[in-house]
Amino acid sequence: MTTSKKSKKLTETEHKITAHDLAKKQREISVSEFFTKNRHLLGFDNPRKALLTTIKEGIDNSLDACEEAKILPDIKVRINQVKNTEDRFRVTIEDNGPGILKSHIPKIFGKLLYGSKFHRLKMSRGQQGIGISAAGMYGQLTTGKPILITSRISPKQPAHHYSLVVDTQKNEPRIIKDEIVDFDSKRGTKVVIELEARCQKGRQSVDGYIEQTSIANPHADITYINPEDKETRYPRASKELPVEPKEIKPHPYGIELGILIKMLHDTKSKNLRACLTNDFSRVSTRVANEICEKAGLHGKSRPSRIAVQEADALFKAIKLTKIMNPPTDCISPIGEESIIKGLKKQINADFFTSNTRPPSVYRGNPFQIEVGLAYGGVLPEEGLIRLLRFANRVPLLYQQSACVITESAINTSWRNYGLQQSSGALPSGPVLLMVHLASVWVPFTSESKEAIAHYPEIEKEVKLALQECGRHLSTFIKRKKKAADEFKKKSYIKKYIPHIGIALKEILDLNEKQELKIVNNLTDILERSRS
Amino acid sequence: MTTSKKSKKLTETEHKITAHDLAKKQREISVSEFFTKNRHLLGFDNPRKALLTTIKEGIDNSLDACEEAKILPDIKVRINQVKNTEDRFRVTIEDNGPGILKSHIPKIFGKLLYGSKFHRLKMSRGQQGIGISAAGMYGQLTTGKPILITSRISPKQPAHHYSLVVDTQKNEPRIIKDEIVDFDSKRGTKVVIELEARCQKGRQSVDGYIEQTSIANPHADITYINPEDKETRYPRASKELPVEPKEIKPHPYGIELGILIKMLHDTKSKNLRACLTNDFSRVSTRVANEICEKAGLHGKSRPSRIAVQEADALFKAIKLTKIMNPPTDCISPIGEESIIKGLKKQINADFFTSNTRPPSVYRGNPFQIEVGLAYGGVLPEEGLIRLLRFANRVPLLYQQSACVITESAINTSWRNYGLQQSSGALPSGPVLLMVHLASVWVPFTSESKEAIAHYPEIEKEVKLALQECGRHLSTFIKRKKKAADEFKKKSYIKKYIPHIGIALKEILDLNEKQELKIVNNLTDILERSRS
Amino acid sequence: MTKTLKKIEESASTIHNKITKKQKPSMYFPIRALSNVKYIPKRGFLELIGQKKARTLTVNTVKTFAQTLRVMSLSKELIEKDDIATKREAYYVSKNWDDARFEEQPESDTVIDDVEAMFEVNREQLGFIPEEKGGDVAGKLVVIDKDQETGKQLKIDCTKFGSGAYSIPISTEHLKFETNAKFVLVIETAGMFQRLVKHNYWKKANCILISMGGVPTRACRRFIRRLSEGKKIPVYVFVDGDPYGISNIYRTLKVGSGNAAHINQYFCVPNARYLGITPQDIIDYKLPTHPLKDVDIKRAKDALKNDPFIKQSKEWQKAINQLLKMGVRAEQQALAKHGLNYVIEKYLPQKLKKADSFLP
Amino acid sequence: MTKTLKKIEESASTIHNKITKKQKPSMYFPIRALSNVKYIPKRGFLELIGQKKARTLTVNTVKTFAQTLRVMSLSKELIEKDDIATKREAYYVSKNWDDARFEEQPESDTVIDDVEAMFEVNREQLGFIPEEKGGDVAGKLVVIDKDQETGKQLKIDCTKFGSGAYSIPISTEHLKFETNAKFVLVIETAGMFQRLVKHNYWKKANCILISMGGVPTRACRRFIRRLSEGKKIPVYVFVDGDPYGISNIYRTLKVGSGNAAHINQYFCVPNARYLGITPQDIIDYKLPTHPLKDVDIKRAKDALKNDPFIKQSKEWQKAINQLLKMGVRAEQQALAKHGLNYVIEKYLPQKLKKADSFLP
Repeated sequence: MTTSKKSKKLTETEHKITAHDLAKKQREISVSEFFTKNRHLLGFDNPRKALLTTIKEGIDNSLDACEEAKILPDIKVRINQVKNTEDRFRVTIEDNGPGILKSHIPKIFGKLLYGSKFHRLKMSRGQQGIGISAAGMYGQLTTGKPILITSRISPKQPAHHYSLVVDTQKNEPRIIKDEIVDFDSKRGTKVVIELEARCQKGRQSVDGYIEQTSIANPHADITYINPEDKETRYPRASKELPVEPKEIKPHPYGIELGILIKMLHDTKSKNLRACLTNDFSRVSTRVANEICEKAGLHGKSRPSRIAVQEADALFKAIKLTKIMNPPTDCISPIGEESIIKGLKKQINADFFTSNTRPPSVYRGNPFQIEVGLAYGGVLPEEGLIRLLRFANRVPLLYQQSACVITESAINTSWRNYGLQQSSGALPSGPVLLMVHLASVWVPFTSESKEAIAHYPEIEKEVKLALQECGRHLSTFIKRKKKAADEFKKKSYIKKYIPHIGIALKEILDLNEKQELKIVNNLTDILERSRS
Repeated sequence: MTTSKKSKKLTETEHKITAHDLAKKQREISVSEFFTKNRHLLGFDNPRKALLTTIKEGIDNSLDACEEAKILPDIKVRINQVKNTEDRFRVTIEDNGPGILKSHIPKIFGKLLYGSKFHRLKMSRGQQGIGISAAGMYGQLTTGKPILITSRISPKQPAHHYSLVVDTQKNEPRIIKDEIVDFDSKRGTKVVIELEARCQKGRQSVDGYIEQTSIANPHADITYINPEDKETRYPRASKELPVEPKEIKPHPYGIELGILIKMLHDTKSKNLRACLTNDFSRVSTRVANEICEKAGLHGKSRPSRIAVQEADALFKAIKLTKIMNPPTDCISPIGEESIIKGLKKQINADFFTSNTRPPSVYRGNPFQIEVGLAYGGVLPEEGLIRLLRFANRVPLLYQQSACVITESAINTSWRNYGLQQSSGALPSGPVLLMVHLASVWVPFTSESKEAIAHYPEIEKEVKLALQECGRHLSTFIKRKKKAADEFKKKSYIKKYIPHIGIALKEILDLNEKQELKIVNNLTDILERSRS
Repeated sequence: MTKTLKKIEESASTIHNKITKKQKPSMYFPIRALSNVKYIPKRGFLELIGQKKARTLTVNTVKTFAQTLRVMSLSKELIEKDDIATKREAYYVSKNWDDARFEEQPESDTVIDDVEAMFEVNREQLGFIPEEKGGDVAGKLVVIDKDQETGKQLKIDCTKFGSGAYSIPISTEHLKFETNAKFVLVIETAGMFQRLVKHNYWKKANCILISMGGVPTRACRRFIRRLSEGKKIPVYVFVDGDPYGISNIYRTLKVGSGNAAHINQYFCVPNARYLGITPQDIIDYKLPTHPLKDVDIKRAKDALKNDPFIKQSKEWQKAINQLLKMGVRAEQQALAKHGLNYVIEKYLPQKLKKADSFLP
Repeated sequence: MTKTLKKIEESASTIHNKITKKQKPSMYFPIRALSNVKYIPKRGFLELIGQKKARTLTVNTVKTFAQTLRVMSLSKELIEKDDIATKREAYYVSKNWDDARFEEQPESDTVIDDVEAMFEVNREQLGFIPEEKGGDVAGKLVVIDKDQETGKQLKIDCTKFGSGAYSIPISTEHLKFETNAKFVLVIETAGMFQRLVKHNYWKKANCILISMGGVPTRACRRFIRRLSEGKKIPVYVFVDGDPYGISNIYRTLKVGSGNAAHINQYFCVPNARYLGITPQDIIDYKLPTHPLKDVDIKRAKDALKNDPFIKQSKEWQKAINQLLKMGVRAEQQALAKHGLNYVIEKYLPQKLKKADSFLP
């Protein structure tokens, strides 16, 4: 070992930094700090996407709240450009929902990982309690401006207004303003966020997003006022509210060993059998006994006393026991009729069809697939079809190619249904396809919720629904082709029969009367056989 | 409005669910719960990847700790298959590092978002304080088994052993065992995690990962014992420890408005000018005055009294002021010499070259690009080149196509350097390319740290480094070709000159002496002019 | 010619009768596909087996039906006026047929092929001639033609063309021949033909030289067939030693082509024998070679497997297998390696001494 | 021929002298590219301008240098023996040259082209003949050839071939002509030629009919050139009315081709005039047309912009622009729409009355 360089070459005895030194630097990190640094994980990669994500989170919250309160949603979205800036916008989202209790407003909008939906197995748009507070945090980060919330829970009560920022170090709201204000509506919530953004046109734009939201939510009435002050109305197409999805307990098949241990530890049931029947879906006393037996455990054991080894046996026993699929009333599909209404409202096509699959299950989570299809009309003949993807009625705009819906659509043989398709690609033709996945737990590939992960069970259901719609489409195309053929045939007969007369006359030296008879006879023969 | 259906059609007065009902369901969500549900975000998408991520987090921690303590790392990685199972493995990672203080062990391994590196602007492998605890949590979730840690901070002290699980609801460690044990080494840490996993061969395998780690860390000695009990040693190629990167303060250009406001609020400095010079990199008193002047603020203002509007002016003023780039001693590159040592150790090639770019800056974050290139030898002639990507000396195995490094390599014109390349693809040929990004803050596209995001500044630096190596390669290839040409020319002269003799003899009826003279003269002429 | 005319009229008459009885008329065509072809050495050409397929008048067939009848009518006119029309001209004539006109020439070509197959005549007999000419003749042959106007007999002496040659007309049905040549030598390339003409090889060998210029045209094949059959004179074929020369050029000349089996009886030359280049020649004469390309290998294997003519000939099976094993091919001009006129002075005389052993 | 021989020997001698003086020898070639070509109407063909490029003997050129000299030596041998070799044969001859042999024929073709250009002779004068033949003749022409062996004169009367024709040999340098025909009618397609022959059109119109069968071969072009020049007889060209017929077939026949400018002086027919189909004919005769394809449009625009011959002719510029404006093309056989023999009975007689107005 040379030491000529006055350098970093060290012998083992030279080092001075010890575990004590290192330990001094250890600190807790708040989740807000984490997501501030990693905001691309939440869909705030760039100003364009940030705008869209903010609007998406706002609309999701409004729709969820209205539906839970059984109110037909009226939602107003407005984007204003901040004066004298190029890249700052003020986004306002206002609904006629149930409003939010004053005391809850700060945490809902000013704290990450706070919400009503995370701990429930129930279908909803938002799931994590991150979305809207993250949008507010992004606004605060890029413009320094607080998030403004005004909410009124009843015509009899005043409206409350809050101005909030997130204290990222603590992940807690800091209240800037808290006052009673006038509010135009009898009930509802209005959120204003100012943020650095870029507003652009096209399918991955705010217009596109709202249009697609309106297709998947025909019961909602949405008004959008863009930065140029142009108002677009997406009227309600159906007065039927979605069936309220029920909250369910976890299904044993979807539980991992670690979760099982935790549930045994936390349960309020006094014995194992009761824990199994009370805390899980579809576990009857008979099933619980069978599980216990297979695991070699006593049904009356105290759950919190089950050792890891025993939990493992229990876990294996569950896999070996036949248990009914979870109940599926926790899912609320759009429904075949409403899908068509939603599509018709926005697209002027020749043919519409839809298919809602029966609910199915992946990893113990119930889900349901729906497909809507529009064909012809204003849709362009050339190019690939347009594919709209939805998860719990929320449009997915990005990462199309990473999504199981896209892959399923590509792996369906559309040629069987009268569309052209190159291998490894979506089919081409005048088709708009919408695919909706409804589930208590949508397996996104990332928290920015842009693509659905590849579970074979989901792929299978999507394909079955696509195939069903494909068959309807194929029938329609065939019928259309047949009508065109009929017409062609009729004109064919008129066109070509005279030439048979001419040719036979020329070859056989016939007279004109004979020629006429040939033409008449042939017309008779073919007209008769035409069908 | 019809009411014939006994259905979900509702008038506005019918709803019963109020804001009060909704408010009851609001709850706080712990970060552990969040990541349990969203573990794909951390690289635990499937059993195969989970194994790799666990090993990666363990090795990263060991290397970081050794380097901070200025110890040449000796790391031992072992994978055992758990008896009577197909998909359970026990991963053991052991190092000769400084060890961890007993009191800190539980939080470091049993709490997410706890660590020493998050709040510092300093180059390191781990950054978020999530990795190893997430691995433990994944093990716990899939096998129910706790994470085992044994650590000793000095030969004079005993080794401590902990057995821990994460209480996900609280995001706090729960201690199962806490005891003093015998430990073979004088100093170091050993971590054991049992998890559901799949072990496979190939480039995205554990072997591949460790090999690449060894290339980028020639100062480390790594031993790997695979599930079949086969030991592979990756010996140390260099006894030089990486220069210790310095911790730096944030650079004003990289600060967002929200962060600026927060820093003004939290600063310990008494006035604005002091805050600017003390809390930021590269802000001298002169620069601070210039910023204050441009912002129309007084340098002596109390920082915490700066209103939002004024902070905005300050923010704009910073952008308008010329400020030196941040210091770059916070980055520790591998170095051109060590890169070649690392490559030579693992690959038997004909030619090696490397290039370490000077540090550069994106969004106020210093970074540095390094490229190593091996050519010929055992590398296959056919097919695309092999590209190894590293961030802070950590190999990136997945999502190659989403990474700025890959895009930069594709956008480099390799034909100029003697390789074949189809448009939109990596070049082909017997080349192994390694690209290393070192930075205080690596902008990954997701928390699973598989691809680096597209910043133009980074792409530019990668391309410059690739081009430099490309030029070296091109010189080598040309030299090789020239030698081959020389040889060819010499044999050319021997081959073809006699035919000039024959032809002239035939055409001009020469005799053999004349023919011989032609051949001799020509040989002379050409030999002379050959160079 | 009246035979063809009669066929057209009979066919039209049958159709007319059906229509008068208010029944759907039909036409019948042999199925034209390699699977419907056999080779009987005694008969000497690839010929059709199996049944015909009917085209009954329906809405879907009415257009083609009408066009077929109009083409039959055009053919009748051509025969009656002793005129000719190329397929391209026939296509243009149809432009006067209003809705029954052909939009593209492949459509009219198909209908002409149909009519040809339906009547089992070659299209020249229907008055339709091919677009392309091909085939030059020099040597010991007098072709007897007639002046179109005066009808006077014309004797064309193919020894009198110097370095030039007699060019075979598109239609050869009316030609007659006088010759006392010992054999006909049919040559693949124009260059080799020119060499043999330039050196008056026909005089030395007492033969007739015919240049095919690649795959022989219908006119060329018909000319050789009528000459060899009429004058009972053997035909020796001199082509490149490769799968193309063997299974495309020679096979087509000798037994006709697979997808035109309905007319092979007119366009085959059962007398033809294969002089060279044989795979054995490549070895015996140490010829420079090129490696067989993938397409060559595919062609050879195809011939071994699917060609009814090759399949029934053990000698050809052996020869082609030998070629495949050697993995190379040689052109007739490769003989130039031994001197430009080696072909005249050595190769041909040596080969002709053993004419009995020529490949069949 | 001795002229060419002398050139070869002089060139070899110059090289030998240089070598003797221990200097690097060089050869000089004209640059063969469209940019080095001009058209002077008075001279009548595309010809070379600008300087030559030297090939000096260096290590890099030694292989080609040696091969060029060996090809010159082969040419000398051919001329001395009054023999010929196709380019393919020459390639095979080189197989005896050990290391100097050509691996692929394109290499030897290039060297033959080089020698041709170096001496500014056509390759037929060097003893090398093209692979392909082409060109049939019928009508009022007697071709005078000689018997290769006896040297006796042979008179070939092209009125005596009935439906057949005289096939132009590959090399025509030695032919002589007797004729009192009023003009030569050069025809693009074999089908049209056969129609005119079948109906003895040459007798009615007192002319010589020549079929090119597409783009004319060198032999065919040289034959027409020598005939028209020797007998001072006008040449009328009858091709399809499309950019290919105009700028490939007709242009090549009349003024030669752009990339072989060094030999155009031998292979052009400055006397040629364009009879039809003209764009105006399409209108006047209501011909059925096809739309111009992209490749047609590109070809036409190219000709307008880059072709030295078209560029200097206002009439052609106008005609091609008219065609482009009409957006359609018509084939010579499109005349069949008005009846198969309309071309003989109406079109040709009408056009020939206004021969002065033919496009240049």
